[in-house]
Amino acid sequence: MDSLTLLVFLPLLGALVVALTPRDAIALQRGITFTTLLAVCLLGLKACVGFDGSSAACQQVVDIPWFALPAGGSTVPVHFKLGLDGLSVLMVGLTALLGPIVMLSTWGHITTRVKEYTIWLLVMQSGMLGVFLALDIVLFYVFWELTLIPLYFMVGIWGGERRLYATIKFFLYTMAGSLVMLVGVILLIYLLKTADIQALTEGADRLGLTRQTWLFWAFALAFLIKVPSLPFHTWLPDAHTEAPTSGSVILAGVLLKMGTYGLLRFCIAMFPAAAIGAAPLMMALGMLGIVYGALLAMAQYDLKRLVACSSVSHLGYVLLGMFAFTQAGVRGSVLQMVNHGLSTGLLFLLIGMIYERRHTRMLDQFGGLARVMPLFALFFTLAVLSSVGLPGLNGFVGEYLILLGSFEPQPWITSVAVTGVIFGAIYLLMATRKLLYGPLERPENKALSDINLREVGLMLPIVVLFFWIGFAPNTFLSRTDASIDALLARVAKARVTLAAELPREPDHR
Amino acid sequence: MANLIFYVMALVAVVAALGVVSARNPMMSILALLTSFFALATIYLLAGFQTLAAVQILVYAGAILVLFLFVIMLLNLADVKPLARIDLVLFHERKAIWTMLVAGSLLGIGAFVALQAVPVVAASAPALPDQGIDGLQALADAMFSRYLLPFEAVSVLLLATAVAVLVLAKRKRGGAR
Amino acid sequence: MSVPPSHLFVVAALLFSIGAAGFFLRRNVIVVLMCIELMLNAANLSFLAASRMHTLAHGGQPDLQGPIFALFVIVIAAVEAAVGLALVIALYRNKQTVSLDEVAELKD
Amino acid sequence: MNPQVLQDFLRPESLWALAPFSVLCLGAMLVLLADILPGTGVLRRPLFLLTIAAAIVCTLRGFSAPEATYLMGSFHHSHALSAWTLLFLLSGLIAFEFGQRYYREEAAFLAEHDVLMLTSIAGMVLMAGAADLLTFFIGLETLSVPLYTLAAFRRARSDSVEAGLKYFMLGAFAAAMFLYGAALVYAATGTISIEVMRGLGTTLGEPLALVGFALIAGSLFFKVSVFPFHFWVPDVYQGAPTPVTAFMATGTKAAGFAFLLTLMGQNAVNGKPVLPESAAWIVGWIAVLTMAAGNLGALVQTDLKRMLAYSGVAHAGTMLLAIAAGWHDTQPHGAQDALLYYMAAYVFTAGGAFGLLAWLESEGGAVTVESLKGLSSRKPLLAAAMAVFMLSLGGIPPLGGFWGKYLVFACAVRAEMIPLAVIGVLMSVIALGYYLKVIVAMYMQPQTETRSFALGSRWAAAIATGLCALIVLAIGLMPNWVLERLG
Amino acid sequence: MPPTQADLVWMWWIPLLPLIGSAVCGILHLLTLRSRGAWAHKAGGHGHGHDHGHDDAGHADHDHASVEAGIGALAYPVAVLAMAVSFVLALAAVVQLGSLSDIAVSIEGPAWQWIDTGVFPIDISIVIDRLSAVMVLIVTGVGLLIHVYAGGYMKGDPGFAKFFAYLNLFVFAMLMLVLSSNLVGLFVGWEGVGLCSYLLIGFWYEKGWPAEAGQKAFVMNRIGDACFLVGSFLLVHLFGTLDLSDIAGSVAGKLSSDPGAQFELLIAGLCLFGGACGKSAQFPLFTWLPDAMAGPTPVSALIHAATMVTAGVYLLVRLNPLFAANPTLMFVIACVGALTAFIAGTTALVQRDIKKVLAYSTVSQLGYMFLALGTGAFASAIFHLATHAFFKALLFLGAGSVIHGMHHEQDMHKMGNLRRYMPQTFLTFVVGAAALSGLPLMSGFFSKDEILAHTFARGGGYYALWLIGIVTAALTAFYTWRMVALTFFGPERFDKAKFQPHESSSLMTLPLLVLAALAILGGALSFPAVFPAFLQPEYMHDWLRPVTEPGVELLGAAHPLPHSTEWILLALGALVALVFAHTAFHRFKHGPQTDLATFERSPLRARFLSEAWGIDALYTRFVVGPVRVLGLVVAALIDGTLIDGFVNGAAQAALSGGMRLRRMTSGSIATYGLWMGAVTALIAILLVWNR
Repeated sequence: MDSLTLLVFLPLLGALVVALTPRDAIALQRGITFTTLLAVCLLGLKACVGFDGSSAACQQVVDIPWFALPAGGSTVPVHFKLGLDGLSVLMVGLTALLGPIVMLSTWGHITTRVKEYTIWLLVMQSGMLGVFLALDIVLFYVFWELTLIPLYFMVGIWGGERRLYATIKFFLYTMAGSLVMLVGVILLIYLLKTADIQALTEGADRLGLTRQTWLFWAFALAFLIKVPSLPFHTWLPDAHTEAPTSGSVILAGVLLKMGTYGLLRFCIAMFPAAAIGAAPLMMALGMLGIVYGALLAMAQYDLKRLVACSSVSHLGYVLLGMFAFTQAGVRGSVLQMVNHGLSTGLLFLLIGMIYERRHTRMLDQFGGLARVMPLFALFFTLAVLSSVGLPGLNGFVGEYLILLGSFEPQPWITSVAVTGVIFGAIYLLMATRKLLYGPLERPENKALSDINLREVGLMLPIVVLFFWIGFAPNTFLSRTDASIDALLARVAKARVTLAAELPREPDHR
Repeated sequence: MANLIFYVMALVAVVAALGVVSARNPMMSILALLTSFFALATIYLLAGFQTLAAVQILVYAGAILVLFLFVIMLLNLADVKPLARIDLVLFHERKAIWTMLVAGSLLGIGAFVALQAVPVVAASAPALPDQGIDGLQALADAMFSRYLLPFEAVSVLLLATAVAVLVLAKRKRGGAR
Repeated sequence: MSVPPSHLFVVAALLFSIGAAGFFLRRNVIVVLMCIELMLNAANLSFLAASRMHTLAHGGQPDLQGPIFALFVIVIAAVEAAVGLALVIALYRNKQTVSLDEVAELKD
Repeated sequence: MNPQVLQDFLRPESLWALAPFSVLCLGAMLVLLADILPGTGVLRRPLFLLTIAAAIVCTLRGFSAPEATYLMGSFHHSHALSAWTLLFLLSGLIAFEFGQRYYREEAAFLAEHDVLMLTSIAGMVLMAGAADLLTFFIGLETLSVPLYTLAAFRRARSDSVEAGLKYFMLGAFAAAMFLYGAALVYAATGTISIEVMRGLGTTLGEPLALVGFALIAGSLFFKVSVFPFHFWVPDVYQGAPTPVTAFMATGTKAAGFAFLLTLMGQNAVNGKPVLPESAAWIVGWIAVLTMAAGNLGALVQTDLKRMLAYSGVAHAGTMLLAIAAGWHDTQPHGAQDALLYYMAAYVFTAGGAFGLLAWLESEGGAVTVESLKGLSSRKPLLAAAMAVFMLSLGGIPPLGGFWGKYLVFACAVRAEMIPLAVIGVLMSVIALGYYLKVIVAMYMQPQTETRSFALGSRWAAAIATGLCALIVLAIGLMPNWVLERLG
Repeated sequence: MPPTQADLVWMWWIPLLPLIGSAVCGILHLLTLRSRGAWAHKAGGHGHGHDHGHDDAGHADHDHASVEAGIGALAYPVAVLAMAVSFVLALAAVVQLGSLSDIAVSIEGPAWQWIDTGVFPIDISIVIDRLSAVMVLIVTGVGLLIHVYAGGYMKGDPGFAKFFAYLNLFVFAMLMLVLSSNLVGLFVGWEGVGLCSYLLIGFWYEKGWPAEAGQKAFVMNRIGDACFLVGSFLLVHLFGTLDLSDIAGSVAGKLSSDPGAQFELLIAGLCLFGGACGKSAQFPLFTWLPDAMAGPTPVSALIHAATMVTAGVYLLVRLNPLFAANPTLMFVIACVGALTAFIAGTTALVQRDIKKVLAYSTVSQLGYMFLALGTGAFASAIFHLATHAFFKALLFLGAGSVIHGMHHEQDMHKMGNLRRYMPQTFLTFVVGAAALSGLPLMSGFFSKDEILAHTFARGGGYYALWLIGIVTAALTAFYTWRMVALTFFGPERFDKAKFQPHESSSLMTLPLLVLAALAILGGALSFPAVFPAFLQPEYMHDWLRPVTEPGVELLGAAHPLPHSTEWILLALGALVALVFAHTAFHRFKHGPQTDLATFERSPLRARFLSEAWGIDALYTRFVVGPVRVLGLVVAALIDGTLIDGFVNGAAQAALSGGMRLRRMTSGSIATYGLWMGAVTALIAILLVWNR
């Protein structure tokens, strides 16, 4: 069994094994899950290391015929087709990496119904890997929706007080988007008579501008909701706030990236002509997201909610960069996806740790923790600095590339977006101050114990990556170069054709 | 002459039908229904369907209506408290107004298409065969060739009906096994 | 007779709509059943009218589809009457009534 | 009778074509016999199963039989017919299995119950295979009369009887409409054979025929429970014994759609719907309205049976969308494939769900969302199965329901009915709203009612539930298992 | 011949050593944490919080000697060593640079390819030319002294090792800032120093307000940084490169090639200038600097006097052609500088906190530097930067020594007559004061007068600026000597019973002496042009000519003043300084009565002055408040009510729709039948209709 297939199915296998364990063999379940995720992590990293960034082609492709769908006279074969390319490689790496970390973090906060939880965790993992690896649009869609259910249960069962509202809102919100996308998928398959993503990407040129635009928006809606971009973001704070720590980490770390990844993989790569038209609007959305999210975050008192709102702001950067259609912009946004995953993920882990000790996240309950939890303070500060984009840490590289890249096409929008740098500093440092600094007054805070070895251990890899990406981003950028160049080449080509003369609407009846 | 009888009978049938709907006492309804069936049978006869006319009398009047009568007697509903006068019903219930609308529109549609679509056959039309359209011979032939399947199916249906009525109406089965 | 076939259809339409009206209006289950019988008869009448029409159109060549169908309809009418009345009995056993107003307990 | 008719009747292929129907009728009589003859009562269940099995075998054999019209154009055998027949049989089987040990005081009438079930299935076969209006009508009645009875099967309970009466009254009304319509169509076209009608072309555009078809459509819409012909559904489903409900929800609907396909959709004979194109959008909008009515209605239900009833209405709407697409679909019998798959998934999903309800409520009273709270901790497997059914009904991949939805909306897209498709998918968002409500109750809320579902030793039900869930998952993962049987 | 990059690898050690030192100190700090933790628990157990940094220090002193005796103390030697070596290396580099024949050349170490933007690679490469040479020497030299001093000042603080980790990290960042050869590298250092200042200002975070001050500093800097970013993007857009020397070199060409670029250049210049304003605490972004005094005094000396705050000056000099290209921009810069100098000067008059006085004076001196930049006297700006680094560091350290001796008392009204208790501090402090107030022949005297002379020479609108400059000089002299008098003369105004002020350890006084020497002799870097040639007048100008040349050319050099005028200006400067220094000293040498009198006579004016013209208040009212309100509005109204209202509203609508449908399901057969009949009829009609 080749590595990618294994990558997708190993977690499911683990889930099956866990399902067979007795209900209360908690240690066993945790052990199995952790080892599985660790194995997946190693496999995934191996695949990413083995990836050759110099070619835009999909690599390590798995292609197994699955079934055939009727599509107007002919039938369209649907394949179980997986592969890595420059757009997905970093995401796969990130997902694989976060798996065991998340599992380690659950030791602290998942104590009831562990069996179900670990099962969902494993299913989640294969769903997410599948989304990033799928090279068949139907397969992609299946995985895309498959990822909803585990999180739905995670939030709904192990979440906070308003978990039901949050989880149903999250599910329906995203579902509405995905279903519109489903119509798009159907139409696309019907028009182009293929479900293979690469073939679709080449074939999509044949569609006229009008059709491209419709399809673009059908897909974009789903992805914008997932990202989430203004004005579809309101599910995120609720979901984040109510989700258990590991849920939030997965949500911030990977799930949101599915949206941005989808925008790259489908909206831009398949419908470049439409994307060019939509670019200013999208960049404006990104800019608004940056500022709006920051303002939102400023008004929060719940630490977790604050970080959740900050996600809206950070993903605004990604949106901004990828629709700049410049080398720097797209590279930046691809890298920024990873950065956000790491830094926000770490923040959520830390918030989880403090919540486990103190059972509150209200900022006014804290202060002066740096005195009693110096290690915690260290990690928290690192996470904050990385997400305010301090040079030398990962955040800076992404943000700088994005802004640099998007200034050329949209100087004004970008100039406004730059203010995000200020706002980010405001709310994150405010949170840091209220949490770590100031007098240590409350007795319950004085009794707090610093983070233990397990917690340090699970955070270390992330911190290492902070510095690695901060100092040697090329290790990661070089993996994405070729694919991004190919993508931009498509856009450029579309620009030329648009400039020349809009192609006549081909008749598809 | 025949035409006159037809129109008279048609009138009788319709009036009787109205009677069925409007009679307060179910017994009256049954009698009205009987009348209208007889009238219809006559019309069938005039239109050239002897067999059908016969069956109409035998089955409908002879079997079905008796069944109704039987049930009414069984449940001695003959003296069931009379329902409110129809006219009152008509003007006091919103349902009644809707009824008029819907039934009226159905009638309208039916009549419209009938008058507008059906070709008027001249009086000098070829005469119908003396034994009528539905000669028994022909009917039987058709029944046992072209319509064999429905015929067989009906037998199954009747079986099912028997069982159904048994299940529904039987008092209590002695000694469940 | 030389009545234009359309007139038979009109009569059928009248019977059908009267039956329908009864179905909508009447509360006594048995009477409603009778109304259904009326509608079935309307159907029968139009079958025969159609058959007669086609026969005339084909120069006296009998068109048997109508009568056959009508025949089956009569059978079915019997069936329905039987089942219906059986249900009425069952209803009466449960509720000592045959008024449809009592048959509206299942609802939102 | 004249010999060549007999010959025609005894031709092997015609015998094979009719085999499932004949087997069912035969089985019905045998069961009845076993009930009457002293001491053979124990044979009831084996006989039933045997009949179904035999019928299934014949049906599978029928897949390979040539597509043709038999018995002088009264019965049309086709590949699709075999598929439909298979569905009818399976839905009957599921209902039967869940019916085991369900009835208490009516236990004496179980033999009759089985007879009625078999005849009803036979009626479905006849409906689906009917090549002329008469055969169809007989089939319709053969299907309905037993169902009326089964709905009222628990004669001692007023709600059951009311359900039966309601179903019967409206059914009879629909039948009358059908007959009147058939008469008008016959008057307009001079034939009752659907194949002949297809050949007629313009004649079908005449008002007489149109009105006739409208009336026929009305009666069919009643059978498949489409807005606003659906009001009986929640009431009857609620009142009827739950296994019967399962049967009605799946089998009857399938039969209705099978004939709708023959009438409106493209079907195997030749790709033209009988109705004019102008019907397409009317049907389409009715479909959308149905989805709305069903989903919104279900959203406010607390009794699970009623909720599922409404959801069934919604699903009927979705399927009707495929019918509406039939006029412009560029895929030869695309609607048929879509509906067959949809139904295949639905038979197991809804069948399983209703069956599960039958199982739960046979212990104590109606099953409400409230009573399900905390089920996952008490009966994890049961809850899991229910969750699978709910998600499949909601059309979440990789469960069977999803592909059904996909195929149906694909029909709409191919027919350029994209607005309808979009409204449709948004409707299914609402649908998820109440499917999730069930899951939320089972998994995310603590138990509130003291009712303990002491589920006796009902192996039949347990196995049926498990199989349904597994099949739903399987045909979701491997849709080709079904798809390949269709084309 | 210039050396190749290969054999200049050692140059990297200049910035890297502090980085390594910082890392080592950091590790040492982590190692001390265990004892810290235990101690914190004990404290928690006791239930009495430790609200003041120095209290901690106190506690640490007696009940936790272990902390400082422990490995934490090793941080000091490590850090100092790192500084010392990198200072030596810097010297070596500068010597090598000076030895090169061609004055234009710079020596550049090998580059590290950092980010590949796909269009052009962004390298981290260090280059030493004559400008960065000056900066490097100041940073490492003064830095070294301050490190030495800090060893004494921070003695016994629980965060001893952490402090040096931060301090070294800062030096690293500062060196990257001045050594980097391109804008991004510069920005890295730029942000890095910002971070370190944030961390160091908030070093005693438990007091609360230091943390807030740090946050304020960081955010204010960030505002500048945002401008910086936009500016740098514009430069990329204009020149397609980020290399500083390339940009500086190609401005003139760009102007001649397309005049249209004029506007974009102006915007870019403004943006970068904005960045500089943030960093160098210019009007209106200077309000963070006084608050930054919350940090330990060595930090104030190093970061907020000698080095970081001068980064803005460095940037402007580095890219001087960009600004020189537009006279208006230059004048704006000059005005901002003058205004800042004046406002800060007036504010310093009434401060009671000794460090606040110094802080405002720093702002004011930075204003001078920007004034110089505005007049195109880039070399003079650097000259003043250097001398200021010397004497202001000296003053801060002196003040630190005083505060240390006074057990963290900073209010001058509570001091007095300290010269008896801490003579060395007194002497050195007076030297620093003399230099600051520009008493003749002190370093400050020459640098300040050079600036004023250049301003005067520009003529036109610059005359007004010159006037402001001279007035500010007067103010400077006044507040400086007020400070000296209040601190070291007059009656003791503290309770001798409680404690005896004591001279600081030699560890702290030694750097004072060195700096004092520099403060006196610093003027030698660039005597006025009128001085005899053997003194090498305007040496700094000649040294920096290769860097400043292009800007000066673009702007056009001011016509040199006649010697007579020069002499007059010099004399005027000296006179003003002496007169006001004298008045101030005599008014305050008997105590703060005059202060109090002023406050009583016109409290409003006093408050207006002491709060820096209420600019901070304006911010609070018109920027901070509104932003916060906006945040709340967005969260509550737009997000909570509008968007979520819509979302939840949809759900509600669905529910109520369902409720409406409920009523249709009445359960009555007849109604159901009616529906069926009606719709069937409707379908029929529709079908017939559009047939």
